Amino acid sequence: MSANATLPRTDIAAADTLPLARLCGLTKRYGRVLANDSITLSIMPGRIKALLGENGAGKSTLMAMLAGRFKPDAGHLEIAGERVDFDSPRQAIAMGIGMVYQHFMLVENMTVAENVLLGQEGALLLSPKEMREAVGGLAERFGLALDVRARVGDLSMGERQRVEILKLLYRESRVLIFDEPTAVLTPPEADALFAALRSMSAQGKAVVFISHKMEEVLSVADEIAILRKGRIEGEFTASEVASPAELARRMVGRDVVLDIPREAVAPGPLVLDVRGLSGEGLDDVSLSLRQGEILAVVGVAGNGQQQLVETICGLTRPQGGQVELLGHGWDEFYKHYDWDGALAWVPEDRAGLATCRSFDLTDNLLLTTRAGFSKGVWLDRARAREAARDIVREHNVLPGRIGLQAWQLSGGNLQKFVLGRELLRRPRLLVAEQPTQGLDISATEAVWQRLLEARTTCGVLLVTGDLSEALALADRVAVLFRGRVMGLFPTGDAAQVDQIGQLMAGLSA
Amino acid sequence: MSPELVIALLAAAVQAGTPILFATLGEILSEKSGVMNLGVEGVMAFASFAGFYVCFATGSAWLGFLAGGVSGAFLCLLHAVVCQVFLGSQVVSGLALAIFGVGLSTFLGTPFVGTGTEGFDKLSLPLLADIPILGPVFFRQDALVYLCYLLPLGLWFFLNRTSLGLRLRAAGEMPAAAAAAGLRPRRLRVAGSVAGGFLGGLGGAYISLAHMHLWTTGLSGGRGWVAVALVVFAAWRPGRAVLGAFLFGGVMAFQLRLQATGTNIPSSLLMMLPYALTIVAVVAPSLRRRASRADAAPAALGVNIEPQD
Amino acid sequence: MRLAVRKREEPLGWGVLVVYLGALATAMLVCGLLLTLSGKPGLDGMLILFRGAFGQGYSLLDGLVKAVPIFLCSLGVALSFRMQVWNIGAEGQYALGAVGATWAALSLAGHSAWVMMPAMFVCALLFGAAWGLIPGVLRLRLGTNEVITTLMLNYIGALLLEFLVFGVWKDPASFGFPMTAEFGPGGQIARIAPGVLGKLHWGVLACPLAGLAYAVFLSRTRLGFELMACGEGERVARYARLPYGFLVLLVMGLGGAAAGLAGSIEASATLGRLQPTVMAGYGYTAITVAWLARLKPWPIAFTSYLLAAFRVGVEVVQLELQVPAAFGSIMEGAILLCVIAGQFFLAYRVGLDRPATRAQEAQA
Amino acid sequence: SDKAAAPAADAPKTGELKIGFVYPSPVGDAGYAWAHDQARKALEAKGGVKTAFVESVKDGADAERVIENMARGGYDMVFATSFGFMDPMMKVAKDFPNVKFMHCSGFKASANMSNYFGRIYQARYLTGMTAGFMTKGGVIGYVAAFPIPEVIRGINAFTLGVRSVNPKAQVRVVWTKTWFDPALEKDAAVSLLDVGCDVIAQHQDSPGPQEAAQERGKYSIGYNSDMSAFAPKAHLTAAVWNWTPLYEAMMQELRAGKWTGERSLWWGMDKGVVDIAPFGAMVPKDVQDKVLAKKAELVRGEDTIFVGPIKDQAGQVKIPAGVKAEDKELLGMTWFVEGVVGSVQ
Ligand SMILES: Nc1ncnc2c1ncn2[C@@H]1O[C@H](COP(=O)(O)OP(=O)(O)OP(=O)(O)O)[C@@H](O)[C@H]1O
Ligand SMILES: Nc1ncnc2c1ncn2[C@@H]1O[C@H](COP(=O)(O)OP(=O)(O)OP(=O)(O)O)[C@@H](O)[C@H]1O
Ligand SMILES: [Mg+2]
Ligand SMILES: [Mg+2]
Repeated sequence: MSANATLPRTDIAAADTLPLARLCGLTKRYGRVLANDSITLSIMPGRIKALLGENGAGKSTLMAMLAGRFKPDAGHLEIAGERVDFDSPRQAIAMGIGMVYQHFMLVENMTVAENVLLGQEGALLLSPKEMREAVGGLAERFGLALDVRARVGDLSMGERQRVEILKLLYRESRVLIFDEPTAVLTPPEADALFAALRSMSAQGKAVVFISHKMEEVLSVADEIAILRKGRIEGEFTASEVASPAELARRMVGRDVVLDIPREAVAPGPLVLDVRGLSGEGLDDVSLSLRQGEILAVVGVAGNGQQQLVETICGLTRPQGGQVELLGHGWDEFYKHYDWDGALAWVPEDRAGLATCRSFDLTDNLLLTTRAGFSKGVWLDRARAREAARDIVREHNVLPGRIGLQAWQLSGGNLQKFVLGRELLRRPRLLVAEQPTQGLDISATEAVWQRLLEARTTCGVLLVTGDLSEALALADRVAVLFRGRVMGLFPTGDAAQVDQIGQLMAGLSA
Repeated sequence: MSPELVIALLAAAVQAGTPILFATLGEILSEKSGVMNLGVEGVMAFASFAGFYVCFATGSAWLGFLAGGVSGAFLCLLHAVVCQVFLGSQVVSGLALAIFGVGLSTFLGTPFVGTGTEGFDKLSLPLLADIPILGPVFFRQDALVYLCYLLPLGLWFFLNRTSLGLRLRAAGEMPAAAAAAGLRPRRLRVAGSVAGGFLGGLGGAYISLAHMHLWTTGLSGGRGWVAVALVVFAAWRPGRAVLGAFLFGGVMAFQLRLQATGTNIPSSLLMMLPYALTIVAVVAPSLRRRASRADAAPAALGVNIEPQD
Repeated sequence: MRLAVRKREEPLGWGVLVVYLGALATAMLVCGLLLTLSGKPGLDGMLILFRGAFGQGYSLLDGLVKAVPIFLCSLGVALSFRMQVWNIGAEGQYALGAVGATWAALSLAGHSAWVMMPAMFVCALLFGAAWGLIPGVLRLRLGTNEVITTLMLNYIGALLLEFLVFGVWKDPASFGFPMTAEFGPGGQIARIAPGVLGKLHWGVLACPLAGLAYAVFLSRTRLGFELMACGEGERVARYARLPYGFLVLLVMGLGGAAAGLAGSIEASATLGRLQPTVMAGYGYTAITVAWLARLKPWPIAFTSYLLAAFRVGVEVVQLELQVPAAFGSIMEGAILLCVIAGQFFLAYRVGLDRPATRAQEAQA
Repeated sequence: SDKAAAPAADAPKTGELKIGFVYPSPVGDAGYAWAHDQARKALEAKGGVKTAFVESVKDGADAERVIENMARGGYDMVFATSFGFMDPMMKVAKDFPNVKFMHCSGFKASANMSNYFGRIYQARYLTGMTAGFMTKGGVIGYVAAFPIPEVIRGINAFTLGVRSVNPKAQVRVVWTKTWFDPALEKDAAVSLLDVGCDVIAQHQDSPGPQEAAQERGKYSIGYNSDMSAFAPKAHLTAAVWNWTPLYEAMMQELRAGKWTGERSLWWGMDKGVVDIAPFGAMVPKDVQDKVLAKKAELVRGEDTIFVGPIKDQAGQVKIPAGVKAEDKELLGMTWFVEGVVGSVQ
């Protein structure tokens, strides 16, 4: 798509209604990076606007300025036609702007009620009972099921998001901003969120949401704005777009293959055999995986996926039942654990678990492969640097310098690096958890491609909450609910596949 | 030991525990807001001088007590500026504060060594003082001890039942969340640290105005360090701080009385008692169960707030 | 336009020196003012301080001797801080090291240095390590907070030393004073060249050795790498199959051993016997040094020396200007506070933020 | 001594003398270092002497460095006032033969180093007599710092004094393991009062114990200096130091070129180095008279305090009847006399 094919419209506000909020020429730079370049955008009441763009396009930055978290270098904001300058989120909140950040801004060690009321307590003295009643009543009114006494740290991601939404509702925000709200949600949770978004916009609130998922953008949004490299690339109504593929093309500027051809690979030997695994929140889980195969474990987060992965990956010893890895019993396998040619694990938390924030890429490479780069007690960093350079080149990890520290990489690039590192270990069993969460579409495409390629030499256990990902990649799907396998079937079985949503909710077919 | 001696022992424990309790509660407040302050010793030392001096100069014990608090708050403001504005390491800044405060109190206080003041005298509470056992132990103390009985309750109430307390805890648990909720975590932390310093300062002033009635150098005598340790022991709960402070004071008083009644145990070994017991007290609960999550340190304790942009 | 604070992407290079000197100058200014206020010549005071600390050959050597225990203890705690294990028990481990060395020296009294020295060092290392391992084990097994256990063990260690010195180990010839018998020539670390190098003793060699071992261990060995990775948290350690528990014990043990070594050198080289005054608070100073130096070996060496030299210099200020000893504490506190605040400028860039758009950029 | 005979006296000194003092604790503490510093100030006031001091010096390397710095700095004489400074001073003395060294409370000496101390136990004996007269219950408390001979000797002399007038009385000892922690010392005194003591004596540098006694309406005996200001109602008397005579004598020797090393100067009440403070108003005249009578003996140089028979805590005779304990024995005293209750460690 060339720039003059569709004229980029920077503002599609209807002329007759006053926007709730207007961003006028907002500019923000981080050192040498121009994150936002004089962006102008109108946010209309009663409409849902989707903000689309690749990783690093500047979406989060833009919204953070609207929410008062950052100050723009140039440009200003208008709320209800009046020019405003926010010094802190406090003013933005007072002006009716609320934001749910990608990484939830919740105090895990406090209750739901406390989190919702934080900063909005009203009186000097707090009455826990009144707090619970206020928040509980609000939750009920908007149909957000929540235990207001619960500690936020004990809640699932979906529930936490409901807490965030409650915060906005409690503050009576008129502009609601969501940064990648569905990245951590399972399909049923996402559907519930969309219902909530629609009902809020029906009440005349303006909703802005950022997403990397084309389908959901098309199904929810009224209007779509695309950001690329800090500038508005185009803005249009959802009805103007025919298909997710077209939307992806408009966003990336080239064709993106959403349907990756998946050719069957001849099944090899059994690499994983779980029989009757119980305990630690699991209940008689049995599944097996062969080389050449991708098995997707789907389910709402918190239904035993973590326990399953931790058992398979050797963190917790199986209590009941058996786990066989590459033909060895669990104890034997982990007694003779080898970094190479055995098992590799791409965990969900790439920034906090799979990598060390302040390590450079070489050291992050060594994190799981150090056994392969040591001579006796010594570490061979020179060779590790070479290997890291290879990964960066092969997997197109940007910005391509291995001296960078992990925190300086975007999520997508970090994920590509982690995947490259784990594949360097030539695993015969690869466990990948939510491998494309929060990744933009081209990064997702790259990761998917890698996982499919990996099949030829190993079996892949894909743990994901994203059904489309499971269906696009997996040969078979296992649905997990409350630690039990509700169904295990090939993705070709259309009848069963239709039931997945129900299975995930615990309704047996 | 005779019953009278036990009662005397408990009464001594209450008095010895009081300054430690003030300081421990102050440190809890500070740490709840996310600011670790290892400089309590310096705060107490400096405040013990300031408290004495103002009492000496004005003749008002209460003014002196207040001045102790204010001077503690002032030192902690220094700490807060170094850590919250200049993002210095809280550990080093705290240690520096300890050195600085003790030095300053000695430096300024040397000319006044040996000067006495009025201070606070014992004040038996009518009726309460006559209750058997409890009366002599708890209600024949000075006014500040009674204040100290109320303080843990007050602190608990403040942290859990007031909006400012809630905000303060948020700043200690997750400053980013507090900021997103429109609060100013940096200011909250400065406030928490300064308020904590105020309480620590009260503890210091207690020593020069109520425990002793005179000024000499070295009054704090290591009690600030004990307070820092007791915060962990107390699992950041005001109620358990009471237990810790009085227990520590009690063991100290106990070993002195054991010596006074005549014993052959070398004093070095007796002196180990309070410290060994503190370890036992920390270890014992974990023998039974893993510490609950509510007992954990504030999540962002000691972690400075990075500038946003 | 307004003040903007931004994290530095690249290290500051030579600017580091400017920042540290600036911080030092600020602290000196404050102290000079304080001196002036108390009626002493402020500027002279600062000059005397520097002359006392660095002015003569022997003051340099004195600082060096004093830096030895600080440096060793500091390396020990820095190692555990690297993996977020808060060992603040160097003081107690130092005491136990001195006790261990003394035990060996008293048991082997009269043997040659070839027998005594190795035995003393081994005992010091073992005793110190054991004292460090107690909190390590408690933390691993029972999840006990090591801050409180190490702090309490400091007191207990010092009292244990006192117990021995006031009791069973008291030298009958000491007229009842709390001190052991002299270790004898075999148990005393000799001075290198008394005429030329003053009080500098062979124990100073432990510093480059330990420092080198520390640096090489962390930057070149696999275990050292694993240790630093553990510093990112227990979760990462589990994911990467790092030997977390072993490393906790290792750092506590090694840290204790380093502090123990310091204790034995101090007892053997500067006192020649054990007495309670061997406890001089080096274990606490070490924590400050480790943090100021951001846990890096060269800066630790430099900072230990600076702090030691500074204390030597303050004595001269005391002698010449008759300021109270407390003035030294005030200065030390002020310097620390200024340097910590100054470190801010190492990590962040402060400048005036000028809005710039692409349009302006194009013009440029 | 195996060394050559004491060196010949130097030539007389003219001009201003430069004298250095090394203290183990801050001078501000109204205690031990303070007492030395009073004498230093007296020297300075008399003129012809320029003094300087370094306080809070630790034993070992620190002390050696400080003393050495003074020697290098052209000081004529250095006084080191803590036992722990003995070995460091010996080392420095060897390297600086032209400087005179005086060490307090130790036993080593060399050609240019002598040691000195004061017989404070004489004063303690007198205060013990006072306490023995004044106690009603016969139980006296003693707050003590460290179990070292100096302190033990003081407790023993005190107890002997108590028992010389009140043979059934006992002295209970509590160790604080600190020279200076006012609050802890006060707590220790309170613990003694709790077990029935009605007079509190102390070998501590702070007036904490005095306060405790006054608060409880009991009596107290001070140390180092007249502590009556801290507890006017309780303070019976105190064992006090007065170093001025000794230091002035040294200055004279120095000026006259008569100072020599290899000496042990252990001065007592006869030379005015130790004394007792004026009695409080509550001490009856006859008690005062009896104590002063004993003091007169001591001032005359008749010291019979440690003359046997003296038994230890277990009742065994340690000093046989009629025998006077030698100074060496007193310097290394590690046992309690009969009548003391408490551990000697
Ligand atoms: N705190 C920061 N410091 C420096 N650069 C930053 C910072 N935050 C963002 N950037 C840079 O600003 C640009 C825009 O980042 P932003 O987070 O707004 O992107 P995004 O569109 O939200 O990306 P994603 O889809 O990954 O969430 C990126 O190039 C990024 O590198
Ligand atoms: N303090 C910072 N300094 C420099 N760059 C930063 C900083 N913080 C974030 N960035 C950059 O901002 C970009 C996006 O940051 P952000 O935290 O939004 O990532 P993310 O949203 O988690 O990524 P993803 O959405 O891909 O998971 C990254 O490219 C990162 O390099
Ligand atoms: Mg983003
Ligand atoms: Mg993102």
